[in-house]
Amino acid sequence: MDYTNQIREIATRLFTEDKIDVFVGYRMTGFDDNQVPALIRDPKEVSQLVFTDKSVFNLTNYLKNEHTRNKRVGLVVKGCDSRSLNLLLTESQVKRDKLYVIGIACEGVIDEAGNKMQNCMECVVPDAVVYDEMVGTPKGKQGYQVNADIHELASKELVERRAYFEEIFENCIRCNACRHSCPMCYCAKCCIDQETSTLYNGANTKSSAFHALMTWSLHLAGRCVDCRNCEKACPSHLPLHLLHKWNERVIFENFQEHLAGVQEGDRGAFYKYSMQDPNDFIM
Amino acid sequence: MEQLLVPMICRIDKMIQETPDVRTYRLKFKEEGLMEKFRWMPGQFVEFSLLGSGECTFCISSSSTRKGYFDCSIKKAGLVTADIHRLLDEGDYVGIRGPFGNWFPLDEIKGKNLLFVGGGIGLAPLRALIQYCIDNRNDYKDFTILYGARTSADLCYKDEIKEWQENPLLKVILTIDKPEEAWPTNVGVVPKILEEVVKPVIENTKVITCGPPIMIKYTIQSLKKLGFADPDIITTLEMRMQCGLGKCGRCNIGSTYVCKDGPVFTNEQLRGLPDEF
Amino acid sequence: MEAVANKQLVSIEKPEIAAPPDWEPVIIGILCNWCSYAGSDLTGTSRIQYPPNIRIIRVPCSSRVDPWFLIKSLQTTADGVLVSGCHPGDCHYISGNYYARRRFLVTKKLLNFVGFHEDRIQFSWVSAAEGPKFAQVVAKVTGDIKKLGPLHLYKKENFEK
Amino acid sequence: MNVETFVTDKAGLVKFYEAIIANNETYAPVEKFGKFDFKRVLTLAECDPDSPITKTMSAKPLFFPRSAKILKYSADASGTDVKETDEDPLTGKRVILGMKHCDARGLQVLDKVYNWDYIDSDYQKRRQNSVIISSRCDKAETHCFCTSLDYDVENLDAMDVLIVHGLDGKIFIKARTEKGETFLKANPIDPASGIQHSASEEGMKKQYDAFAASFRLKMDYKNVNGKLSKIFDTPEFENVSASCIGCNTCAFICPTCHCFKISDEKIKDTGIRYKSYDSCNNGYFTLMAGGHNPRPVKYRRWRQRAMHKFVYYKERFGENLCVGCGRCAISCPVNISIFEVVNQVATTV
Repeated sequence: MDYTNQIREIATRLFTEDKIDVFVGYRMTGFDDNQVPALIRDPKEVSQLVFTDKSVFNLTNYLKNEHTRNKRVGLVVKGCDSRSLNLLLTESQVKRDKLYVIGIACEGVIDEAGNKMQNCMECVVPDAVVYDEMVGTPKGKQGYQVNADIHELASKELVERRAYFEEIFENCIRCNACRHSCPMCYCAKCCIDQETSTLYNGANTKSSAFHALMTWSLHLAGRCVDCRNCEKACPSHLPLHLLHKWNERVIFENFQEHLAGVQEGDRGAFYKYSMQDPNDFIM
Repeated sequence: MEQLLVPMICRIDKMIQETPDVRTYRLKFKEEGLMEKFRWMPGQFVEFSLLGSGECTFCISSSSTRKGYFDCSIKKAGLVTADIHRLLDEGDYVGIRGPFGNWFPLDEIKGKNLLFVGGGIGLAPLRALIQYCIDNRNDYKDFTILYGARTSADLCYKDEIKEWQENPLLKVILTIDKPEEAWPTNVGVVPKILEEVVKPVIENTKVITCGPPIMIKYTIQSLKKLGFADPDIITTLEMRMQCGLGKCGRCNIGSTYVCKDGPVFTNEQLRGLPDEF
Repeated sequence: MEAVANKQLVSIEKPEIAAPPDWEPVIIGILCNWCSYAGSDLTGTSRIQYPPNIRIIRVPCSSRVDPWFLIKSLQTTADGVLVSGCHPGDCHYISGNYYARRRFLVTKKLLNFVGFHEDRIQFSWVSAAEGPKFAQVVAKVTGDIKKLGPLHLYKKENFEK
Repeated sequence: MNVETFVTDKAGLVKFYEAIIANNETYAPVEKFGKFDFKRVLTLAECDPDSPITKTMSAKPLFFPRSAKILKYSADASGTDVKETDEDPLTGKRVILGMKHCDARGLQVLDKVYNWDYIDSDYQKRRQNSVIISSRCDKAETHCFCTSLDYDVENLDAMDVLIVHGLDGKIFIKARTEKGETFLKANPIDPASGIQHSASEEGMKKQYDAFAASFRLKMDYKNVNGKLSKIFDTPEFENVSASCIGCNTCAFICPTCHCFKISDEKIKDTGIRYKSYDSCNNGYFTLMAGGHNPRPVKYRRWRQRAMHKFVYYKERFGENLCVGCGRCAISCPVNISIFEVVNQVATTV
């Protein structure tokens, strides 16, 4: 997958037609084959832009950034990124008319070791769902499948699962990088983030990590688009996707196959309800 | 270091509601004999902790020449100060660490004319120095206090200001930002009154100013316009702090630690710092 | 496709430390103002006995219950939590409990997934007229939690037993 | 200091490590979720003293814990009672295996800030009671640039015992400080394990040369330091920080970042006060209660971090705060490298 030329062309065109102020894309780091998100304001720098299967980071995160606020933005989105963009639009966090979205028909991105990322192998929406312009050949929607890790963990005993998660919470260093890198976390005052909140447990203990990660994942339930920004940001390499994928699974099975941000105008699972929702777990 | 961060317990002896959102807490150490050992200079600050809510930095607003107690004036502004206002009353206990920081250059201002320029809660650090200077009145020459607030209700230490006004050795000028009925004197922001009403003598005068950042900025501009030299303008900085020990890194401005090298700076020193305060 | 999430998770919780003989569980009951709280009132006025282990918190509506409340309860004093609201369709705010129902399911499943027995968190619909039902519900929850023993998982340090 | 150098082979080193772990309270990198963190170990099998730097957390938390209890308090009608926590910082001796030389240097740098004015006695105690055994890296990783900075990597004395994996398979063990010397004497090297005295240190020198040659990143430190101190107001900082998402990962894993916050956890009338890590990249780091924030925008916070590392600390304490381990660049979710940024700012402005 290499759309570098197309993206450069589009960006140049947008700048010459004066449609955008900032273009958010990827560029090479300059020292290895990884990529850095680039916020390009100068048309001369367009030649830095690239797009390959190393373009991992979800760029919709930058829409909460002060560099893009109240500006006309050109944005590159993959399938999963476009789902988060979709949700940000329904939640009125960005204005559609300020955005020029370049949708990618994504074939999956690779991790540092060069393997295809797990979320790409299980991807439901490889093609961007919100776009002004599409790059690549769309593949269409894929079937939803159970995350392999979830499948394995769910078949384990409660005690084993507990031991596994205790290890996760034990190894959390409470840097809150997961929350900061999440495109769906845009609250100015976050309830797990430091100091701004009275609910906050700042210490790095197992208990407070449990509190923070659980609250965070429940606030993202029905909104997480599985872009794995959080996992990329986690310095302890914690498998944070387990919490989100489990919630996604519960929601998919119980709430009319809801998947966050797949349809335009569709809200998160907790912002709507149905008469068919399960009731048998309630006395 | 953890021991250095453990506060000593103080009892609130008296609580004075200065304005709707400013209270002065008069504190005494719970432990016998600590009060006598606790020594501070005007301009220094303490870490005031309401256990369970957190710790905040406040300057000591009374002078060490008034023995047996010390005051902290607290304005309701953030989470902890809101809790302080909500929860603390006379007889309650709080934690105190300190005193930290440097103090006003007492030796340098000896034998000079003094001009205090305060705004709002910014009078609190000045009050410590004013009390100190009143108690050593003979060391100083002319003595002018210019104090402004948004409204007459926002003027702190009203009783004390009355005392100052009655004192023939002091000149007190008050001002409020917007006109009000039954307000006898000046109306206008502090820098304006400074230029138009106070008209200070520049020779042999030291100016000590404190207030909201924006007021300090314009006051310093006016002072410069009046002809004051940078070393003669002394101010105290407000900066977020957590430890007061020069470790936590919050109060860094360039390579300066406000909690150790400050909070009292002359304008000359401030000009050498990066513009991050 | 296999319904992984809805499959009953294997949940045998072994008590980590045997409960002391005189141990009584602490259960936080979060009740909606309009139905369940009135229902619990009726239980009292009708002089129906129910276990005293429940500590009641009144909230305006069951949809006021943020999942965070449950997490915080389990982290501090509680050995179990009961949330109760109006029956579906009876919500004072028209649809609050429908929203709440979704959240409850996900919270319960997630807490179960990370290692809490599913009986630690329970939900019920109790209307203002169902005094006896409230007593039954509390009795059942208390019984369930007594069987499970005290909760130690992720307790805050001040609350470690 | 004329210190003996020992030489051995792989098997000898394993025996050496095993003896240390058996006789001392030992901390070493233990793998969890693909990342090594320093933990108490009881056998050599559960840890990896030669873990790759790219996957190893720094050993800073052993000296400056991620969360330390300051006090416990309880309040009742008779007043408030504050207790210092019963937690003892560290009384026994301990050995730290597998610390990277840049981490060790990091501690040397941190000593300055912890020992000026108010002395952090807990940190001191932890420092004094720890013996650091560190092996020199074999080759530089993508983001490493320790040789470009203001310290001498070859003759670094931040670790107590240095282990060098020579090019020809020989492994050198050498005490670097007096503490290390006494440690080696107290743990006599077993002749049966094949550890001998070595007359020449040429192998060590050769290894260092090969190591130093493997660096891809090279910085003209004097130039960068001098330039940065003059260009506080350059708009270039705004450009280079644009892709930063402010996630703070860099500060939490940095071996020299030492900012902390104090927070209370209260339940009813009792509570605990903790001191835990914080980062200057947080928007509210300098936010004051009245709403005034000296560093309200990202590039200012970013500049503070870069300048503190490369200029301010040097001005104040005479050492460069960055030790060149490259961990921030490795962990950064958007692949920003502090080396690249600082270099770019210093060369383009």
